[in-house]
Amino acid sequence: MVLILGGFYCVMGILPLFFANTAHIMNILIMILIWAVVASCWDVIMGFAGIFSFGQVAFYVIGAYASAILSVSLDIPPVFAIIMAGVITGVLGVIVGLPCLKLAGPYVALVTFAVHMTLIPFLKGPLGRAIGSGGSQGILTIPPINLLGVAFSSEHLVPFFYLTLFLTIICTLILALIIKSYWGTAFLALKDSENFATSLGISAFKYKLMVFAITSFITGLFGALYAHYVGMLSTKMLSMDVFTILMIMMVIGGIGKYPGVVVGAVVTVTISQLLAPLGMYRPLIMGAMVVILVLFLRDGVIGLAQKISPLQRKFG
Amino acid sequence: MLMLKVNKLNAYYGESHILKDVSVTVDQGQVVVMMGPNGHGKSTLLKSICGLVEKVSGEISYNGEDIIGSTANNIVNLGVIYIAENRELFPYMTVKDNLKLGAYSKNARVNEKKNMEWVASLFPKLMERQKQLASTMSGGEAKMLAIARGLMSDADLLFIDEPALGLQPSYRMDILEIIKEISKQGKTVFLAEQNIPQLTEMADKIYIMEEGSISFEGSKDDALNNEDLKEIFLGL
Amino acid sequence: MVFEIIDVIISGLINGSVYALMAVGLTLVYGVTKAFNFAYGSFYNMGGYFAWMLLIPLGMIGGYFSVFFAAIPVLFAVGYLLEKVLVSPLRKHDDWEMKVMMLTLGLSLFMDFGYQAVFGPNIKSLPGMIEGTLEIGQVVLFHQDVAIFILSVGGMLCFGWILNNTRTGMAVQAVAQNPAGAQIVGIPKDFIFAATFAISTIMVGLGGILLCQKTFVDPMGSTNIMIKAWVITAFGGMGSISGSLYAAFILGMLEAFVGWHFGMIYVQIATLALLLVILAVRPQGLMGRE
Amino acid sequence: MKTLKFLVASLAIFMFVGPWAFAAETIKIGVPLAMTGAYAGSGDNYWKGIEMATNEINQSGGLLGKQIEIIRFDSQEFAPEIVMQGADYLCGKMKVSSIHAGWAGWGQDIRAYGKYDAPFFCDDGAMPSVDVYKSDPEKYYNTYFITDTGGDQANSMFNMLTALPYEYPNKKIVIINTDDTWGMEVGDTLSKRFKKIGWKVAKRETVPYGTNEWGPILTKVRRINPAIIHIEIPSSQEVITFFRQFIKKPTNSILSYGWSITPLEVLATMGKDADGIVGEMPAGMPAPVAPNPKAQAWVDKYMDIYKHAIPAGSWIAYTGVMAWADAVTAVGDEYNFKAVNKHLKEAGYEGLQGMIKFGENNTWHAQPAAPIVHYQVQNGQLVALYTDPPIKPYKDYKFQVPRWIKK
Repeated sequence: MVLILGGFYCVMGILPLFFANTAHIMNILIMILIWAVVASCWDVIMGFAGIFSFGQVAFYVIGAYASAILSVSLDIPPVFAIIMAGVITGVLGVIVGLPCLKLAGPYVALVTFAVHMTLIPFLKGPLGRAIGSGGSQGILTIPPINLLGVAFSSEHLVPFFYLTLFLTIICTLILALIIKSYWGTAFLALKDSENFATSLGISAFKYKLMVFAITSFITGLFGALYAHYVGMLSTKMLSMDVFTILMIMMVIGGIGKYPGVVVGAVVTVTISQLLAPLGMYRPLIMGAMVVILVLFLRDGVIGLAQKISPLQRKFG
Repeated sequence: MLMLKVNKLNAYYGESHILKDVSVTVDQGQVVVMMGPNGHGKSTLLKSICGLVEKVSGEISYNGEDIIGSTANNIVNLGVIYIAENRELFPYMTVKDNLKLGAYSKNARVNEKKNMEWVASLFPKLMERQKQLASTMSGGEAKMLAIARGLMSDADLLFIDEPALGLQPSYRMDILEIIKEISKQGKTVFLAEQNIPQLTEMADKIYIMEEGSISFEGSKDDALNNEDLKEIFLGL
Repeated sequence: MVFEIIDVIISGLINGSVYALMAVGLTLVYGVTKAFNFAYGSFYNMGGYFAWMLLIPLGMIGGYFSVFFAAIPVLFAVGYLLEKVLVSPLRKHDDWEMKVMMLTLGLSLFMDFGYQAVFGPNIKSLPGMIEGTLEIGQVVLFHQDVAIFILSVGGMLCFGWILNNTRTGMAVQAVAQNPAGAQIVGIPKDFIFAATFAISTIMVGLGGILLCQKTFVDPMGSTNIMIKAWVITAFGGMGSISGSLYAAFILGMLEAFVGWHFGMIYVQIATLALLLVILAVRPQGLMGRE
Repeated sequence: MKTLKFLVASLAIFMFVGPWAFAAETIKIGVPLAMTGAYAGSGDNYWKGIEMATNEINQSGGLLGKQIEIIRFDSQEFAPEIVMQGADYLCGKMKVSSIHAGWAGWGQDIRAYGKYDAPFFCDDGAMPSVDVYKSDPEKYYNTYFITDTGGDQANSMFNMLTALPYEYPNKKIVIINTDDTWGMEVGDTLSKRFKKIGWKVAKRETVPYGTNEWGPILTKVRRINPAIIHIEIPSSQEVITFFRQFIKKPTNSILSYGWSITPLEVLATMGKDADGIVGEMPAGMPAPVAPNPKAQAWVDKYMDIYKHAIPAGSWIAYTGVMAWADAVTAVGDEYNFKAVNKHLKEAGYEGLQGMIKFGENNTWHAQPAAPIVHYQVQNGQLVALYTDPPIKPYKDYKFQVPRWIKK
């Protein structure tokens, strides 16, 4: 696992040297970094904690809007706004978690996705406008991050890329720690048999709540980062398309096969980019991909790798 | 006359190999009792014969017909029924409906009325609670219902898995009586059970399964005379 | 004022019957197979496009009668095959529910944009099966709405009757309540799974044919249908037919009154807020079982 | 046909992935439009205009002797990062010499394409876009709005509604608009203008897309019985269902549909039933007879190719391409962006309806050569009643009092 991640981020770190001037590629690279983390969080929730959450995109958007509103309406410097956004999302994560972690599989999906759906009318509607969501028009003037006189935004891609890379690595380490630590094993135990795990004295509820809080925090953080990157936000981010793309990353990477999902992010973002000129055929192909992959690539690329070479096993 | 012949049966759950070259024969009208410690594959054998286990290999022939790998419902239609140790009732249906569904297979439908009366005579207690939901019954009653539902299938060969598991003694006696009654009807009964020593009294044949293979086969007298098996029959 | 209230109640009832029609198939298939079908809305559109294709370009004779006649076997076949080919292979593995959700999500994406690729992005309108209005004093009703109301409520009631009073219906319930038990008594479990999936496909497909006359065939519409159906199913209790019938009408009324008193913009929020509350206090929904 | 399309599409991938070895001497233009999602319909209308223009240019020997090559990008539903990817892909990677976009977003597009210098033609028709432009005209100097904003269009609607040769029974108006930028902008402006002349905005309802059960609203409307009902929902489904449920038990109201009359399905579906509804089209082509033979010839050609009446956007998108081509010809180098932009701003372009000039905020404001056209549906087709500005009757087409209004 360490090898894969380390290698991945080293490669990512070098790439800008070649593509620094092609905004298009840089943009893709940055999105890969961001999605990789968001998807990883989802993988930790679904794959390890075994929480059937469909709220990942929602938390991502909450983070983005929180930071945008804080920095636009309250003129809070983006750096702090982003951190606050992360905290807000984390707290919301706990609030959502409290009721649904007591529920069984599909019901958790229900509640969390209900949150996702509620966000759209909320942000578009008068309530959203009241807190400064800009209604269905969204927020179009989100200030760029400004640290020690260096501006990080879509105008200054290289610095932003390295900022993102830095944060990505930190968060990845946190996630990796969760997975490798006693928690990780606890989660797996929970996933296999809750009763068994509970009998071992692992409080399902406590751990699930913790993982919910942490992943929502990170997700919110990156949502916020994204907001200041593009400088614009709209409820379109809650569209099914984004949701599916995130899901494809997991399917390709393999659920609970961290860091497969990181690979998944790279593949998915790239493919989605390559297919962009195809217009309506892009989602068509993406959809077909999901179906085929779920059927035939059950454990994602990592699972495949494990099958091929026993050496890979220890990374799984 | 030979009714069921199981030869070199192997069964697996995923990776783990549960039954190893198990061979069993049952004659028409016999009462066969299979003993052995729990978790050593008794239930798996019964399930495999009834087509309820995915990965099986070997031969199973019923009345000369090869039934290995054929689906559960076909096997039920042939007149072989499995009565699960953990009952597997339909919780949100009434006793009556559970029994009705017991007679789902084709030939069972024909004799549904007749069997219903027979079951009623065997289980008067159940008939008092026809309208009650299965999920609201006590363990003992539920077990009775499970057996009753099995009888509704009009099967000639009944596999009864741990009929007395977790029942208080009073019920055990009832079950003993009922099994006697069933076999009086000319039905063949194959029990996986060791909590009712008295059963061995009526057994025509006894098997003992340990670690997925048959460690003993013989009449009850052989079993009683067999020194190694004494501890199993300490109950006597 | 009193007529106003009556009007609102009527549109509440219309909403309700429409939602009932949308949701019944989903709640059935979930209740029995425990597979959550995300492509549900796309089957709704399949019905709509099927009818459109037969009626407009092909100019099928016999109008809607022959459309329904042709649709039922086609929808059944599609549903049956999909279950056999896509869903049942997943059942063998752990956390298959999650896998099914993902797969059907992909499938819906594929189908929706498939429609766009074939029929173009613009909406298609279906001719009304029955035109004309019905006037009772102040109140004016579309025959169409009355028909939808009768069909959805009547359809659901007799469907419920079938489930509770026929051998096959009971077999379906048996599989829903205890697949292993059903298998033991000789009910062909896998067939029931596939058949249920197919039946729910028929239901939603026919629902599509009916409702698209009112609100058109919209290639992008399937997500909304899915979400509506999901909300109702969850609200009523997953797998409970009667539950979703109640839920459909409660939500229909809620929408009508909120829209009338507070404004349309609050309708969605009200609905979803209600859903969240229900799920928080009673996760299994109105009539659902733990 | 579809398979063919797909082949072409997959070819596109290879061109995208593969090196540019075989790039022939062509002039590349970028066309980011909604090809999927809720706005795909309007995207298609713009596309037809742009496609027609490029074909004409290519058939007549191309631009500066080179053929024009269109590179499409699906801007889906204008999610900010998608729009930005489009800009980076078209301008950054494909190095196109101009962007013809139609409706491209509500501000995010201006920021995305403002990073580059290639002329960017868009039809956002919304104030937020203009505000982004205003925030830094130097940076966004390559942005061109090919129609007025919703506010300006609403003012024109107001002029038309008050100019109608019709005695309003009362001074009450009901305004129903969508919850998006466009709807709000039009709704706000209209209610402001009507209030100013002493009308009562008896009901102002903001509805989400997908509203198809109008019972609750109509109940209130029927009690109010207003003189005007204005609907501003740029989506056919909702406006059709509204009309069907309205006509069930109509009130003595003029139905003003604003831009909502323009989606193709509205008339295609309702046909003669829609007779009497009034609506507008920014930078429209007056119908059924075009103002001059040249324009008429164009209309005939369009209908011959696409087999339907001119929808909103087609003509002005066509004109946008032509105006750019004109500028390029004048400058002689499609990549000399400074000069091309200068020419576009200053020279103006002789369009089908006359000389069009970019005005304040790089906008083709409504002007005689690109007027806002106000139509009424008469026997199932759009008939131009007025052109604006200046608001004046078009030819001798007459307003007809809708059949549902009882004397």
